[in-house]
Amino acid sequence: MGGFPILSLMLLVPLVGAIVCLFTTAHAARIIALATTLANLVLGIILWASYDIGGAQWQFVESQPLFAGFSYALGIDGIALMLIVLSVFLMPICILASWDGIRDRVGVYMSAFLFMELLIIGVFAAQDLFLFYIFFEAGLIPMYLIIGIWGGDNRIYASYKFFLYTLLGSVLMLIAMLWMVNEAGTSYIPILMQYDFASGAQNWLWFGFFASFAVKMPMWPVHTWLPDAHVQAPTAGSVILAGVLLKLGGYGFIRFSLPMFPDASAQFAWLIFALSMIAVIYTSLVALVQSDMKKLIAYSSVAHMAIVTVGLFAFNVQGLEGAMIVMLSHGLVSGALFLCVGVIYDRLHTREIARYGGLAINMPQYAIFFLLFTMASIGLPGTSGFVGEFLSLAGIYQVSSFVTIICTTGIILGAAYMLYLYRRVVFGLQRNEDAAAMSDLNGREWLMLAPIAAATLWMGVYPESFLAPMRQDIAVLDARLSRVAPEYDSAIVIGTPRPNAANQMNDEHGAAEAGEAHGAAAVADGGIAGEGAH
Amino acid sequence: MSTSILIIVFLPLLAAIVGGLGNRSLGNVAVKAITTGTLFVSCALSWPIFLGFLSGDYSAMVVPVLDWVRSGDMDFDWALRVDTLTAVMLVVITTVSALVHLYSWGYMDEDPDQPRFFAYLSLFTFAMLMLVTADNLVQMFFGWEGVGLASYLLIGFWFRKPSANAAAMKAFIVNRVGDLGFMLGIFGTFLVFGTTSISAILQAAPAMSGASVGFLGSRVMVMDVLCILLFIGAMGKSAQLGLHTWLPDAMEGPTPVSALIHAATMVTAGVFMVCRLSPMFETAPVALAFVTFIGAATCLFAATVGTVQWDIKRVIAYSTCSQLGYMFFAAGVGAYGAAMFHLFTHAFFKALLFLGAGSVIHAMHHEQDMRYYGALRKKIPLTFWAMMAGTLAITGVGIYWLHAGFAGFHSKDAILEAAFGRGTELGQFAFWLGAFSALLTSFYSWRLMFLTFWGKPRWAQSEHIQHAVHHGHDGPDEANPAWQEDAGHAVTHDVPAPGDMEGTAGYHPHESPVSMLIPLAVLSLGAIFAGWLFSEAFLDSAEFWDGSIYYNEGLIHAMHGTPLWVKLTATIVMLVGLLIAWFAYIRDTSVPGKFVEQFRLLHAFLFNKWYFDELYDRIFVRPAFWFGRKFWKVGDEGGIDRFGPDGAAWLVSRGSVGARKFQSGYLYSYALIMLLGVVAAITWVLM
Amino acid sequence: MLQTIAFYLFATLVVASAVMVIMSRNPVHSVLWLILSFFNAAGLMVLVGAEFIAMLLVIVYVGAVAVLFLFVVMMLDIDFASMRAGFVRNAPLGIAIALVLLAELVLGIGAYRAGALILGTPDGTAAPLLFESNIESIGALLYSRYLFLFESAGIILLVAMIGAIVLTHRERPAAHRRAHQDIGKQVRRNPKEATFNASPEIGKGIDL
Amino acid sequence: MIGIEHFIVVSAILFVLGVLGIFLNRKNIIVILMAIELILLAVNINLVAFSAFLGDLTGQIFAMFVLTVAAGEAAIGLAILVIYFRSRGTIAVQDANRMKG
Amino acid sequence: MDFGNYLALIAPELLISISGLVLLLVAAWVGDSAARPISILAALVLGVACFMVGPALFDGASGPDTNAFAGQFRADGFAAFAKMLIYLSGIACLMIAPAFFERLGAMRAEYPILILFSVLGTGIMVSSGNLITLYIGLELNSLAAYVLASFLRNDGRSAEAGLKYFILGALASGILLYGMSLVYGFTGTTDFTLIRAAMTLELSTGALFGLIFVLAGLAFKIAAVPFHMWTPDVYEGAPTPVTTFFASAPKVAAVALTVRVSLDAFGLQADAWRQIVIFAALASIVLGALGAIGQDNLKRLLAYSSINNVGFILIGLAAGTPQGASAVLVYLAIYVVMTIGSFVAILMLRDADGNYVENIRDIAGLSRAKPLIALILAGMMLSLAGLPPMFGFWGKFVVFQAAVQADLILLAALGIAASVIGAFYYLKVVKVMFFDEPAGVVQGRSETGHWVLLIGTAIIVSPLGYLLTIPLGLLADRAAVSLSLLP
Repeated sequence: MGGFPILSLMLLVPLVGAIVCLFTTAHAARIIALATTLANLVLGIILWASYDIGGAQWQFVESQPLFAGFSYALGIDGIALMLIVLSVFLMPICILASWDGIRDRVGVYMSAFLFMELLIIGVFAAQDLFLFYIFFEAGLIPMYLIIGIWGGDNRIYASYKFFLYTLLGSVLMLIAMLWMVNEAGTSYIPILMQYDFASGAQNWLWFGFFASFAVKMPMWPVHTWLPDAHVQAPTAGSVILAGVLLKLGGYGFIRFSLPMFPDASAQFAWLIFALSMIAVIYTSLVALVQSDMKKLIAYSSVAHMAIVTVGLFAFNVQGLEGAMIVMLSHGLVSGALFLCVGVIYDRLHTREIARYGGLAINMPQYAIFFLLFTMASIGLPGTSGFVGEFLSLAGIYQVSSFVTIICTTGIILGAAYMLYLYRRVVFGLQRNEDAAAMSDLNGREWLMLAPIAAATLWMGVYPESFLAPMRQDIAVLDARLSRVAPEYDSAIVIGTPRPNAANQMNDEHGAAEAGEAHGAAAVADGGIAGEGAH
Repeated sequence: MSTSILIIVFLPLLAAIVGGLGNRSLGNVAVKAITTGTLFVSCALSWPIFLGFLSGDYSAMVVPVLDWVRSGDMDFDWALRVDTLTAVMLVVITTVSALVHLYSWGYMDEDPDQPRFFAYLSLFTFAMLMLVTADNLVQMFFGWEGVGLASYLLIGFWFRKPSANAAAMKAFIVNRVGDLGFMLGIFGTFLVFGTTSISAILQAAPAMSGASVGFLGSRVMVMDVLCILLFIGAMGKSAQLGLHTWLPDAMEGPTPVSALIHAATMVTAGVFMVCRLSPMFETAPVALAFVTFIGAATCLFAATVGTVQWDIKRVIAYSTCSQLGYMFFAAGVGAYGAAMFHLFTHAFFKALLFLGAGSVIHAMHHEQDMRYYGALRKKIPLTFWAMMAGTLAITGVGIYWLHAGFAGFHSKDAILEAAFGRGTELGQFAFWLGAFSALLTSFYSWRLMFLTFWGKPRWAQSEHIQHAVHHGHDGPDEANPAWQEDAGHAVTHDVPAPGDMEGTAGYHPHESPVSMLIPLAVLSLGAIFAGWLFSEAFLDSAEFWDGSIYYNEGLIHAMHGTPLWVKLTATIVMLVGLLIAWFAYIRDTSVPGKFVEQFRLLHAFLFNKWYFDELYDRIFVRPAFWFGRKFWKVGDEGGIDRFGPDGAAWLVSRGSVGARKFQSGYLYSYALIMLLGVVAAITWVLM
Repeated sequence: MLQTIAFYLFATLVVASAVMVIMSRNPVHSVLWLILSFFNAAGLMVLVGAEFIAMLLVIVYVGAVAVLFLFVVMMLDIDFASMRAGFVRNAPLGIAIALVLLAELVLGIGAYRAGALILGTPDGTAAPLLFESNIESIGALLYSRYLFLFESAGIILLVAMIGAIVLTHRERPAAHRRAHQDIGKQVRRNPKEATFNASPEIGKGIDL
Repeated sequence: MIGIEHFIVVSAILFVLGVLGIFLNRKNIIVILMAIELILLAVNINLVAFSAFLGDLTGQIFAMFVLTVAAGEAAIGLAILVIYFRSRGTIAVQDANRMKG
Repeated sequence: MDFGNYLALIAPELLISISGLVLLLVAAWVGDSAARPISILAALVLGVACFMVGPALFDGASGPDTNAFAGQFRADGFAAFAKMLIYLSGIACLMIAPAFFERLGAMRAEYPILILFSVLGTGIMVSSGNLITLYIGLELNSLAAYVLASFLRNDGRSAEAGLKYFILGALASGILLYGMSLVYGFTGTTDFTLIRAAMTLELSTGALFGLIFVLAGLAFKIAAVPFHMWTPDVYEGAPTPVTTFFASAPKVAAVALTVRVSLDAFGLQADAWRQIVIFAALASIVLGALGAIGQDNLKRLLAYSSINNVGFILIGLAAGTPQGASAVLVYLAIYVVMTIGSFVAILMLRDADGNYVENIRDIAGLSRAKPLIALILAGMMLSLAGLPPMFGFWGKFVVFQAAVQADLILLAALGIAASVIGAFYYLKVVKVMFFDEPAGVVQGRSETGHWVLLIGTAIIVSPLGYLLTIPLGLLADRAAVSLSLLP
């Protein structure tokens, strides 16, 4: 691709689309939005295809000292690449999901989504600290509008909560950024990623960033905005929120907190672990008792994101790669689950689980998709969810078996709440006439769900496609972290190997030389047995 | 061989996909034909492999399929490993699966969702095959979870039925508890060995037998902890004591499913895993002791519960649970060959029993309660003879001196001998529990036979039968099908006295169609001959196993050297059990009632499955929901939100009200505040 | 000595009348007290030798501002009887704070260092006393160095004038007709037509 | 000669009185305007005194400007007072709180 | 003394005052019917004045050459920067006024003249190099402002606004003057440079008091807590174009003046005032935000918003560095644009009877009735809240950057955290316009001039504004350097 500014183009396309959408009719806006997002998807695929795996760490670099003090610098590594691909992949699906459901001010809606796409890509592609911040922060606005205008009954509360919660988190990051830039003399992220800040300073810088990313992620106990935002947001809003916006937090950790403040990260890993462990148990149990489908899935997102954080702070390759795959997978799967909710919400206009039931009877295709995504969500091997969770947890096991056990209970609880949901919605008898009369998926909904399903399976069966671009970057990060990697409690001490197998029975003496505690009895009994044999 | 193994494994997947997606567009017959056909192809390809290993023509090989995950040092691929152990499992799986597919043609004939059912069955088969051909632990886990999924789907196949859904969920979640252990075990092995490849692990395991590792803050022997973690996985899948609660409930699924998954194949995956990793387990004495203990305890527990159940499938389910216990303690004492052999024979006779039971149920219009059976010997003779073969096999009928008997005779005797011959206290313990369980096995198996096929007809009180009679319909009713009815009958603790009505209520049980009878016949052959044919190879042949399991030469010798009374124990207890059953259910049918009267507490304890479900409900399920609600309402809404965002909002709004009050509109207060500011500033600088 | 007596006299009076300005219930009295206060302040200024400013104070304040006040007080049709000079609710607080301020001012810069007050040293170039007389010196400075400010002050007065007119001037259509102001006619008037000299005898008036 | 501190004290007292006049008064805006004049008077005393003691005329010139501005201020203040009275019919301070909060 | 040079330096002031006088004559002669042409002419005059300060601005003029009248007047880059903003906002206020007053039947020819003189006063303020100049400029501006505030003389609220403004303003200038007198007495001079020199030594208590009083007086002008109390009432009561003016030109002048006084005259005593400024900054941010929440009147809300924004400006001042001064200027520039844009947007909202809409409830659902205005107003609000990608973020950004560079990290952190409270009420406006059901109050068309201003400000406030960051930063840096700061 040489010097072709493909990243800028990917920013430009939705920008143009967004502006055009503002001034067109509803129908035209839909088509323009779809076309724009599809165009960006194509660009994303080109980007992926032309990404040189194993090549330079930063590719498609563009740099222009546009603003005073910082520059318009774009460029991606494998990590950003995958997240960009995820974003552009989900966007057309979001547009499709809003096709019929949004009737009011369609142009503005589509425009908001396209702006969102622009900002998300910008976040992942930004190579300048402040450029990143601008994109990062600006994402709040379209989401605020999406929740506030097209949301549910309690949308005002949810939109405010979403906005102010995340804003409060991220402003502190700005101060940390300012200090860093002042200290390091550059706002260029790749350089900052190699810069060694004094460890005293790292601590509070780390917290500045942590405040932002923990809210975005969201980590317990700053997760409470998420259920509200999800419940109130329109379907596509939830999809993009769960699918991409939550990933900003994880991306932040992996791009900023870990490489820039390795010492502080190591020092506060316990904090992350503690919060994540609480999150897994706590939010999973909360998810179990929800009666609102979206809320349930929202809480499950918190639990899944906790797996991401433990993976990231495991400080080893498996943990990091696992966390990335969990993020990608969760982007697909929770997005798809929200779409699944949206499909029936569009028909019945309620998210109450109790209003549904027996959908497998009248919506068998829907049931299959829903099942697939449910299974992916609970990490069934062969789906994307498994690969990520497995790697993450394998990574963290190398640090602490305790954390692993607690976090792995997530797979039990996850199964419990997701299957409970599935059982109440899809299985059982048809309790309501109107729910029983709902029609199965139409073509548009197929177009939404099928690609995600395919991607989910692809990622589960052959995750190499997704891991390969990130490998080198993760390795670099791992190398940087290796010097501060915490002392792990599950260290092995090699002892003298046992001479015999446990059940070895020494035939010649007719005695069993077992390593068991009660060896004497074994010898005696073995003696008898031996005599019998001869 | 590499081609055929690929075909064996992936053909069922293909069939499942075609059948599942084609579903209604392809039509029932097409889907059934495709899935069954492919399974027979797989089966046909499996036997030559098994025989090849039996004859020593083949040796172990690995067929790579696709890269899977490469993450740093962690590296595992999709690959199919074939060795003796796998070959044994291959024939078991494909044979039983093929037969069950065939059987289902008849059994599920009137079900509206047949394509889905057959697709699920094929999917299950694929997953099970992936499990047994796994070259690394993760792929094994894939198969492990895959069969779990299929099991979930099949148990909940009649998804309109709440109990089926509940059972399906329970199966999945309880299995997940085991999987937690399995996953931790995999993580641990990766940590210790730096690989998940089974062969590499087994090779490196002995060197690690003295190593210790930190685990939950304490230092433990690394191999013990790994093996116990992995075994917890096996406990879940194989329904061992503690994680067994899902298996009886799983009988909510259609009977062919019970035969295939919950008797012959999936539940034995745990045994397979322990055997597969036997060299590793051999480095972990504590873990093996644990395995032995759990196996023996399960064996006894399930057998005791099995003696008092009324549901024909539940009896067999507990029987399965119990037999799995045998396999585990066999493995625990080092007799992996015996464990595998019992697995092998058990697959045939337990599948036979389930399918036979299915045939009975089919004949009795989906009535499963044995209290409403009786005198079916003449009505469905072929089924009766098949069941008889199965019962003879499970109870281990055989003659020691002739070295001939039904399948269970060979395998169960070998296990008991191994336990005794192992010579440890734990081995003795296992032996005695096993022997007592064998007695109980004999008792409940014959009880089942007697209640079902002998005595007088007691059909009249069955709602299912009445339903069939009143609607003049002999099969499952489309309009009001069986799966919509709650199977709950008023539980009475004795055999109902026959004859308020005529006993038959005018119902005429009919023999099952030929598609169901063929599998019964084939499996009967297996139940009769499998032990006799293969005992030599499984039990005594190191060449046969070819290193695929840990072969304990010394133990084999010790087994052969056990005293005669040990060798005869199984036969004796079988006869005792048979006699008691005959006495209680043929000779004097009032005995059970009196027994229950006498030992009400014991009966209730057994009948309620040792109260495991109630216990779990109290300590896991209800607290989970309670905590969930508390965390939600008190934690999130009452705590975090109240003091976090809502609290801040409240504070801000109070502040806002304050600020507005402050702005009183009066000039003098404005002036005063300005003055205040000046004074404050001056005071500040003066200080 | 005399100077000291004069100072204390003026100082006492200026403070006392200032107190009366704010304490009086009748605004007219307040104005009168204000005038007294200004007179005494002018006296204080004379004491330090700023005669011009002192006179200016009398002329501007007493002659213009105070009269303006009186004018407005009279013009506004206010019932002063109903207007009790009530104090505000938190007067004690206000008084306390004011006293604190006073204490700080006095102690901080006044009495605290009485006699040893450190004043800045005037830069000789800033505002030299060019002439003997106060007024001459001021004039010289005002029209040279402070020319710009002087002109600006003129504009301030202009703005004040515009403002006062803009705000208070009301066009009364009726009055307008009755007594139309002809600016041209007014401008055209010359002294010869408008005035004449008369020297009446004592005890006799003039016939107009 | 009288010490400078005496003048400062007088001026401080006047200043504080002026301030007091502003916020102690509840009924009459005119008095507030007069209080402002008191403050300016205090300033002027200060300026003149400093000027004299420093031997620097700047202070007196400053005082002159203050005087000028004070006159203008008084004019505008009274004008505003007049229109306020016209529109409200009162000059009580406590009534001037139509806008608050 | 070279008066020729001096006249060149005060050329903009000369132009404005002479034009003001001429236009006053025209007004007196022609009467109120000439109000509109006079407004246009006045705007032209200010436009020319912009060109006149241009060179000083772009060259970043500094040094003795820029001093006129013995240092009383400084035509340096800093002043030029502020004047440019002042003149531009003056033009804006002249553009929006005629339509407003004509609709109320209160357009007077004196309005543009008063604006001109007020602008003249603000110009003198920012150019002052001497306490007396400062006072003269400030009073010239203030007197005109008092009149302007009560310009709608038949409107009770307008009169009350004027009254409150006047009394509190007079009190504030009394405080300021008292402080000046002390400073004069204890340093012996009124010249900033000399005061600075005199303050190198240990500070006498009197001078310290003087400093505090002077800053307090200036704090009133910039509406910093606790001298902010007049702002909401005056902003609400004054006619909207006048409010716009108050929020822009005098604010710029007062801030610039404060910066000059603090950093130039009192620059060496930064330790004495920094704590107070920090307190005022944080208090302004918090109190401004708190006060704004729950306001129904849009103008009042914007008044609190201006208090809030002043807090951020003071953070830049607290830094006490050239970067800080530069940040303050950048912030001011952006703030002026945002505030003018917001007020213009409000001025464009009228109900069916042609009355101006001020209540926030009346703009409910504005995004349907007037989508473009709603969008722009929303953009202004988000920009005022300092949210990227709006240009308002840049202002906060540079201010916090300066604070962090001056090691005031805690201040920056507190300030930015408090800004979240502010975001709450800005969001409320957005919420009302976009989320609520339409109230159907706003109707009618708007004048072209308003649209021009609105779109112009909107473009600057939009992310396109970032294109200005380099020139703006450059100019602000030069301007800040031209303050005679010691290195």
